[in-house]
Amino acid sequence: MKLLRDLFKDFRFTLSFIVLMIIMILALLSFFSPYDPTLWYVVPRDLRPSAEHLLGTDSNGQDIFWQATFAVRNSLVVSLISGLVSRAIAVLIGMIAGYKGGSIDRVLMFVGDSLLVIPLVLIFVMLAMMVRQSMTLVTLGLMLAAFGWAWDARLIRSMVLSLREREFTKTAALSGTGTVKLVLKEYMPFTMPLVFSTLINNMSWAIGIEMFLAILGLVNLNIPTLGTMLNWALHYQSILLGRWWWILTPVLLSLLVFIALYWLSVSVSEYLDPRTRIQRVGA
Amino acid sequence: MNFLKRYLLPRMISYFLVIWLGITVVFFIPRLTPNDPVIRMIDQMRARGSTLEPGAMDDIMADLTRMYGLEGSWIEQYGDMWGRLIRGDFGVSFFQFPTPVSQLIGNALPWTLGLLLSTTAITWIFGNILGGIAGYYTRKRWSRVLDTVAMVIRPLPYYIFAFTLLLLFAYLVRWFPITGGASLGALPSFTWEYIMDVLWHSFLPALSLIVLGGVVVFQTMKLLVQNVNAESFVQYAKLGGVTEDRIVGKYIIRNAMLPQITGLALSFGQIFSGALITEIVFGYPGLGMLLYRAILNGDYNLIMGITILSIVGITTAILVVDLTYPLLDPRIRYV
Amino acid sequence: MTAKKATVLQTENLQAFYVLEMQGTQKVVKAVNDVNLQIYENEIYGIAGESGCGKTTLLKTLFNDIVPPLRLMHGKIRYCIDSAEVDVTSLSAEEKRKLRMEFISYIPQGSMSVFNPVQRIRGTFRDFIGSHVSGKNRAEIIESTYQRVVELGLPQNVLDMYPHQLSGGMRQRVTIALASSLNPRIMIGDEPTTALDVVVQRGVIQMLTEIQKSLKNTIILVTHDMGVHANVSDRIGIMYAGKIVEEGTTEQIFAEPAHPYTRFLINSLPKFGDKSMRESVPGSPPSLSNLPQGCPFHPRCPHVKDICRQQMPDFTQLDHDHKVACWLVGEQQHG
Amino acid sequence: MAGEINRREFLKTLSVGSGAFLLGATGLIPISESLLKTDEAFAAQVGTFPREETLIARILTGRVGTPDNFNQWVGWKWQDRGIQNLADEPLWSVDFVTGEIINGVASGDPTYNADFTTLTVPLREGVAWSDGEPFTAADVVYTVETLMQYSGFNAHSFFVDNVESVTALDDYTVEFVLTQPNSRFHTTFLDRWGCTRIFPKHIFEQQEDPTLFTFNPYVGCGPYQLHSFDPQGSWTAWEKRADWDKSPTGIMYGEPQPRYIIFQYFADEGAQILAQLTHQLDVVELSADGLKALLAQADTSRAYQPTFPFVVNNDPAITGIVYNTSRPPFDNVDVRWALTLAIEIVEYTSIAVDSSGTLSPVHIPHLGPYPELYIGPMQEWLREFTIDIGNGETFAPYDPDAARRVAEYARSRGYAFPDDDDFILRTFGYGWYKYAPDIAERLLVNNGFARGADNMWLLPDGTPWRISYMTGTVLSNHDARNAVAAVQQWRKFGIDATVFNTENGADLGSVGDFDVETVWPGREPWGAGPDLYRVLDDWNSAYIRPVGERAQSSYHSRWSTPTMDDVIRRLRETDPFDTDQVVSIGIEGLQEAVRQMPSTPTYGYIGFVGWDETYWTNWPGSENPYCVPYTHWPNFKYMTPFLRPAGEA
Repeated sequence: MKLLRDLFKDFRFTLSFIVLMIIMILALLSFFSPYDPTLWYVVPRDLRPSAEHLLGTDSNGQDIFWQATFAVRNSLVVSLISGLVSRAIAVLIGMIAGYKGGSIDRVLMFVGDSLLVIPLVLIFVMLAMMVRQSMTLVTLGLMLAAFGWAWDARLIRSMVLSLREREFTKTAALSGTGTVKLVLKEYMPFTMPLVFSTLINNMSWAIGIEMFLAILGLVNLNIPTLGTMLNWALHYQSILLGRWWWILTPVLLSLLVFIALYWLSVSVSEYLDPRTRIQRVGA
Repeated sequence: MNFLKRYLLPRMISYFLVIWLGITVVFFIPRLTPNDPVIRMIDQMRARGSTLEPGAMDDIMADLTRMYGLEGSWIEQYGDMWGRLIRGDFGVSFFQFPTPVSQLIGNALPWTLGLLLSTTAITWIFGNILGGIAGYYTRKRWSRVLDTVAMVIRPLPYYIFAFTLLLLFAYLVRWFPITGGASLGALPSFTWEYIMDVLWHSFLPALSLIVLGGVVVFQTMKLLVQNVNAESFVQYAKLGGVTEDRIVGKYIIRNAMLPQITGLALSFGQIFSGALITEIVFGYPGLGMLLYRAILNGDYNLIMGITILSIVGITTAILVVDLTYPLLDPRIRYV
Repeated sequence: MTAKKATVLQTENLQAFYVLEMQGTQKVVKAVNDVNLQIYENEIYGIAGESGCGKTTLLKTLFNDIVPPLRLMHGKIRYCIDSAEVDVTSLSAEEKRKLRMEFISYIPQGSMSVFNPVQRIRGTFRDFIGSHVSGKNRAEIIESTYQRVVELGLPQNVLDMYPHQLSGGMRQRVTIALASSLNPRIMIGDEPTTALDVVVQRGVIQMLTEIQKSLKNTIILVTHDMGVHANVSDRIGIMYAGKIVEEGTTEQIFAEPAHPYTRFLINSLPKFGDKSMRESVPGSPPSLSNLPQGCPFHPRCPHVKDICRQQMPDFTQLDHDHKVACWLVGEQQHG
Repeated sequence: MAGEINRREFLKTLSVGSGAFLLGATGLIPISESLLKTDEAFAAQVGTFPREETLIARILTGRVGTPDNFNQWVGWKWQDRGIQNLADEPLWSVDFVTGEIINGVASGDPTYNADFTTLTVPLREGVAWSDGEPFTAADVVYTVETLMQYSGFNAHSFFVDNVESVTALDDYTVEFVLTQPNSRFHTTFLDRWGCTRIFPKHIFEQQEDPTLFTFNPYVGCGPYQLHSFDPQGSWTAWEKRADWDKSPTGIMYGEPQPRYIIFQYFADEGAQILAQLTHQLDVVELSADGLKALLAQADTSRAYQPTFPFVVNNDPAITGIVYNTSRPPFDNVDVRWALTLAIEIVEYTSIAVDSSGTLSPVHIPHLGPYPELYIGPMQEWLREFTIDIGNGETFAPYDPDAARRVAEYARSRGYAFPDDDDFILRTFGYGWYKYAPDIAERLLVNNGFARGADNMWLLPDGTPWRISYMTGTVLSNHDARNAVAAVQQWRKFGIDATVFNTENGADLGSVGDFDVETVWPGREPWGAGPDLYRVLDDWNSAYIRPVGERAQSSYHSRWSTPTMDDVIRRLRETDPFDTDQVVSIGIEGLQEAVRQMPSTPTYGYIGFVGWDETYWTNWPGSENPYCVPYTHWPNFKYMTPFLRPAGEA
């Protein structure tokens, strides 16, 4: 509780927390949507925002507000799957590589490097072709996770490398603490800020890549996400037709999600990193 | 020499291994997708009305398979490919048959390099300078405003940002052209007019990349400088009355730049896969669209040609960083 | 006892608070609260107290390094420069900078990151000294400093080493050598021995006292380690919750500690032949942003009385040079 | 502290930074109207071309991948960059607006002998290649012989399979002797967006390997010659020939008007619209909403039709839904009919193309001569046609009022258009099938289907019925539009249908790995000629391959019947120029396709063409359809003599 109270002293945390809560509520609202998001022409088309349709309606005859609740939910699901799974891989690989060193380290970093060198467009287009109809939110999230860990595993590895040099590792190792226990107990707390801030970066990255793939038409366009909403709005020339309520909804929502995630990461990692924390509290 | 044997040699071996693995993956992955280059060509010709009567289709497919060098097992094709690659021959493009892949890449590469080298450099320089200043004078009002602006711009979807630029500066205010890398009728030449024309056309694409890329560099650099500024050696230097120019130049910038140099090297390495959405929105020539079309058309040789550039580019960038980093940062040893 | 010494640094009712703006509400951390110090030439003045009592902030203030969010709320800091009293808080930034190293220098903890990690030690010397002397002098002074480094028992090649290659003790010695290089009248040491093991500690203390003897200047030494104070300091000020609660010569403080807090501090020292557990101060220091009313020590004080909870006691002069702020003492004195 | 920002600052920057930025872009467009008039001078000079003498159109097929290679006989060479539409003259082409054949370098129809084993082709006199050499029968003979000699040519196998010998009877007559009877052999030379074209003997005979020849600069018989091209393939410029009167276009229609014609590449529809709004692009082809946006913003642009539905709705291709009849349950004709009857066509075309499509109940589009030759005469049969719905009951699925219902719905949406029968039949078609979910239900129940607990359909084996509708990734294309419309209709009917967007449609379709897709339910019939041989022949059982192997036919439905085979055989034995006979057999073929519904035809392909009238006028709009309205069609060259510079008017 004290932790939360301290965090809430930071304006950015408070604001991003509030924004994220609103986003969460939006996402949860989707469960109460009066409309099936995959059905078209359930409301009159191209209506401006009104009391009846808070954010207006689109050219597919869908209510933009309710559509947006699904979009936000699905985008968060994709980014969370991508973020959490890739963090798990990154932490595991980074720690093993950093702690074990030697040839295990070389092999793991070699695999990671190899993933980094192939152009992402190629990978994702090809994977989209391979998974075909099974392109669900989960597969998309896993796909993104499979390619989102390499760089962060490197970061965690170098952190573990420097931790390994520190006194307590030697002490712990001499006193016979097991490897797993040592890694979990001694290293985990130090890498948490890094894991947390890369988690949020990875989530933003996942939302961004999803949008990129959606604009190219490579994800399942039936499932509303921030990316597919944007793609439909673009394909219906809503900018040039002046249907600002349609195009701005996914844009502003993603803007909010990104900013909230970014501030959350800055503020929490500052809090978790004692050095900057002292600086912030000033004691 | 110990350095050579203990560090450089394994490092070079892993360098070539990564390249080998990358190329192998790029060889097999397209073949694992349903993408069939022969069907792609037939579909293109059929959809576009060439003479392909159904009765002759078996023969045509056989002809195309032979011309594309797709006879035989994957292993045989894989061997053939290495045979060609070692001779420096990327083969011919399927979809742009019989144009050699090297020629297609050669055509597009100058545009991609011209646009992306300059924008990457400008992005990096301006992002770092502004981020550095904003990170040092973090209390100043303008620094906070700049930070907020960066935070708002950063998450804008690139497509929206680019198209809005086009709308604003090529339509509402007609300062820049709407599409293309050069004016209609302008042929490449080393004349002042042509160069100005190309620069004029590249302005909006470059701007879109610089602004959206710049805010990332800006934010990173700002954070780095803030962190370095809080380091005890900087505080100590201040307490030692070291002049500000020395503190900024030798203490803060030098230390904050280290990770940024890695970033720069990696961005240079990534240039070779092009900037797809930029090329789509601004109709700008380059490798991105070439690669994307190649992927969609199952143009194996062309995919391979472009990705080899990309793989070698990034791997070399990582290698250069690994080799030079210890020179820049004495704490890092060659391990 | 002794003849009146010349004052080199003096503070008057010094109050320096951290003022933090948080969402419209103000948070005030009273780190230095009404401190009166008079520090003489050619002495070692020790400041003792637990961590979080405002020692470091007091050092900063004495060093005239008051930057936001730290604010000088009240009081004055005077240096006696060439027998003239100067109110240093009103000096310009450049004047302040010039005073550092030349008149008053700072000895940080020789931690891992106290030196610029990408620079050899020689470079640090050149930056620090070069920021204060220019022209022909500079080379000579730098050269003579290098000489002193060797005289002080550091290996010759230390100058060509990088910070991470130095041991903790070596780093600490380098900071001391650096601090003394321009023969300042005051040297301020911020826990210079804390991170070192006992053997190295002794060497560093020896080095400090030797320098002080040869330069005949003043050292203000902050450490929570009463053992170090016992060995080094001429006079000691005990600090608690932003205030000096007792001050006296080393003999006075150790022989007849008057404040219960001082007694705790002294009792926490290991004694020869005493195997019993060291006694530490019960409880924890109060938050400087939320001080209890009355004497700030009262929640931890075993002899607490009603008045302690209501009013902060004034100083009581116990002896020449020895004063204390405690109701217990006041009572005894005043009946 | 560090990096902290107070709330007001944040909100201010947020609103200025993003809100104004984007809102400004979308909301301020109308303001541009005033700006638009201020800088005419800007567009007056484009590169080195005088704008008022230049026509600029968009390359339909994208950035030219082989900018310096014009050898269109090998591989794919972006022939719509001006090769087929300006520089080349085929033997024949077809005007799909009228269905008439236009003679190019031929001077009349070919003549077959009685058993279709030889044909003679008369050639036009007075035609010269763009380098001045005369065009003669030797060029035709040389072209065919060369194509047969090198296997690298696309048409190599076809000619080897079909041609015994080719000889020049004189300078202007060519005789083909065929290896087997083939009454449609000449159609390989009939240009309907592609055909076998003739190359100049005097140039190609100098090449060691003509398949590797780049043929730069292009030499053809068309009225334009290559001026210059962008090495990046983003534009190709053509210049009117000085001796344009030696091209068939000039001989037939007079002098082409634009001095320069440039084909330019645009990757993004938005940029394309902006280019026309700034008068930098005379011809655009957009999506439905793109055209709406263009017409809303520009007062100098016009569409094909002056009123709703604005679009070019007379394209020779029909769009619709293709079932994979090799995969259950789509092998069952009842299922295919049930899916068809589950569609409410009014909603369907509204979803797909905002009601602007022209319906067709049969597998050819409603355009040119077809209403008169086929769809009109078939009305009676369609009305009487019934399907068996079990228990000895039948159902007549045809709805002759469907088009009228679509028209009424469009009017209710606020669109204004003439209210006469003629216009409505021409614009919305004659009729389509009834919306009969009850009948569809019966058909399915008869075949063992049932509704599950959630009212969703189950397959006869009791598992949920899922349909994956395969289509492309560009949402504005007609394949995707048909897909979303059908899926919406079927979902409403209780089938768990989803759209599967993929770039692999052609590959998966070819090997039969899909449920339902949209390419074309029927093939484009040689540009709307009376002869449906090309439409029907792709249903030939000889072309069907097992699932997993690449299909021979361009149809992915893998469907045929003995009746259809018989129709195809009889059509093959009929003289293609005997219109009455060809049509009566063709009708039999269309009837068989309707009975079996291997694919459901919906509406004809729609082109969303926008023409800018700032520099050029007299475009072939619906009020004056003197020519095929597309600049990417080979017939574009026949449009050029009729265009008028705007300054003249």
